Amino acid sequence: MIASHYVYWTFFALMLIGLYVVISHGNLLKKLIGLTLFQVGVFLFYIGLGKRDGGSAPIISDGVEVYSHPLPQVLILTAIVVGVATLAVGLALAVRIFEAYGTVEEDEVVERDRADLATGHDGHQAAGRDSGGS
Amino acid sequence: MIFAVMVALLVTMVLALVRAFMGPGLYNRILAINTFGTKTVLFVAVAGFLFGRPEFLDIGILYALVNFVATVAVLRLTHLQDPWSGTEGGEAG
Amino acid sequence: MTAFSLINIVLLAILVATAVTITRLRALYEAAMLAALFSLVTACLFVLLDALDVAFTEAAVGVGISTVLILGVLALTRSREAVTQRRRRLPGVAAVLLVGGTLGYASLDLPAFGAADSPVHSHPLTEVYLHQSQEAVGIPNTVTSVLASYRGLDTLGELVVVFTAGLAVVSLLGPLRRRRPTRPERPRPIADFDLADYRVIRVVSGGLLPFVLLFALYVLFHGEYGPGGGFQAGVIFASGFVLYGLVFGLDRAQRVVPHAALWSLVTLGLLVYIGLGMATMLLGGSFLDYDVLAPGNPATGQHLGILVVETAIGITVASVMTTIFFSFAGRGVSR
Amino acid sequence: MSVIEVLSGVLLAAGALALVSGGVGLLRFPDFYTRTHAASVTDPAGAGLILIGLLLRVDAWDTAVRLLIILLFLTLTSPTATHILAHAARRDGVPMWQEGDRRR
Repeated sequence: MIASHYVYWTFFALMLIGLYVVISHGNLLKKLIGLTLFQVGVFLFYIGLGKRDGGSAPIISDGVEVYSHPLPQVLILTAIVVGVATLAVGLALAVRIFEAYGTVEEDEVVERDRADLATGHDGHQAAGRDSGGS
Repeated sequence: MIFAVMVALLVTMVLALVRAFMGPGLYNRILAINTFGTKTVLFVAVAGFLFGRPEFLDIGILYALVNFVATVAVLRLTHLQDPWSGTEGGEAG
Repeated sequence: MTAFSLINIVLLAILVATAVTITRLRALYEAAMLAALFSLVTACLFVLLDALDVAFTEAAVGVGISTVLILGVLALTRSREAVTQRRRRLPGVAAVLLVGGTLGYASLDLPAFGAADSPVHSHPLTEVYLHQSQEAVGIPNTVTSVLASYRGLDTLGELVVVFTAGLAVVSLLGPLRRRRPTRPERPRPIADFDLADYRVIRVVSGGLLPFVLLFALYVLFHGEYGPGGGFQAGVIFASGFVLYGLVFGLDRAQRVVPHAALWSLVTLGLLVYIGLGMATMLLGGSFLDYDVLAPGNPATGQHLGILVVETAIGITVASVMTTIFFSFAGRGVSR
Repeated sequence: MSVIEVLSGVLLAAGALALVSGGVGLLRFPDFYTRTHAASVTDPAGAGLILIGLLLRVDAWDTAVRLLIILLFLTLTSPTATHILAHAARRDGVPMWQEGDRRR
């Protein structure tokens, strides 16, 4: 069991480390790094399912008989590029949040929103004023 | 023989990795990561020979290029207050 | 123990150790650099797992683009993380235990790693993709033929997602602004950073850059016979521009590719892809059925279709990635 | 065993030795600059030796060309990177190790 499944378990461990960072860390940029860790875990899991013992890359050539499966590779290949594009969207959001609130810590952002609610300000206006002052 | 080289590569990778973890500070880590990058280029080359399909060395070329891009980016972006323009300076960030 | 499993175990251990260290580091610059190392190791592991095309993409994306983006955003915002509070740890640990338990339980049903009789390898599609594709499509790299021919519609969808993400970044970070002309044209090194430093980087990257772009073209057109293709080529092309922008300043990089041209290229790639699909429909086939492109000789038609599609993908991916880089870079300048 | 194979084996062994010694130096040397020394000397040397060792085992010309391109890129980029790295560190005031200091 261990000899045949340890690879999958390591991939799961990577996913879980990423998941922990995403949920527990408050820094938005750290969360995005955690998200990429999680992503890589999933990518490796897909590719691992397509791997075959003694197989070779699925580029047909003479003298090679056993190939790994090309389909997971196609799916992950496109997923990586889509992944970096969505990472860029997340980073852009983080930049905007920093400009509005002056911080990228989730707790501080929430706290400031709460304070704005308590003083009766419209959240958006207050945020705009704050960033203007800082 | 090639397998022995592979083992030496893996040992060196682990050594560089320990340096990257220990630091201290930014520069030791950049140095360790840069060295590690060279090892990955060699890894790809040696793995091609080890598993009998050496025609896929294109990946090694890409790693050599990308490794350089990463080092330049780290130095550039950790060093300037206004990171993108390169015209106005500031102290190290 | 075979050579494969030894290398595999070492690389996996390196990966997990790096991931744990990344979570523990509070200096985010250093965490981002370790993330670059992480993706290099991942790429090595992809090589080991026979996924050469994926290794290509992962190295170019993970090291060349996403690291640069993360570092750039860190330069724009704060680069130290606050201490994680104790009360935040509990939900994370709970989620990890829950998901980990589920995954661990489910993994008992997974086939052994690398088994030849696993459902993946005994599915009839394996035969189609690996062997029948040699007659039907006729190119050795089955990853390319699956990507561009068998699953062409799916790839079109992915390309639209990339396009939309580029659109979202530009709308979040504002349009690409033209720089004020009062700025000095040549990037001047900052006060006490010796000029010689910059000269070395400039000469080496200036000499390297043509090779990067040439290499991207090679990857694009060699994708039928070896690892490579539109996505990889696009990303390599973009990382070449990133290198240029980093070394020579955003100003000159934007003069090489003005943003109007960049946006036309983004849409051009997508339109060529969809246009090809329309053309095959007009010629009497179904959407993206390349057989009809060369009547009586389906293999030639497939070659032609795959080449056009890969080029379209390369154009769109390269220009979207460059647009994203310029948007982040322009943010720093206009502040 | 032909002469070429023996030669290739010797080159590969020398390269592996250079790599491992560079790794040990990177880990054991006391400060950043000495570590740069260890890494920057052994990196291109080890890489060059190993790549030339592999080159001797190749029959196909296209593989040989790829190996040569990798070698060219590595010999160009690796010293450049370490050079600017050391320069930037010096400018940033990373302290130098003196006899009797603690290891950093």
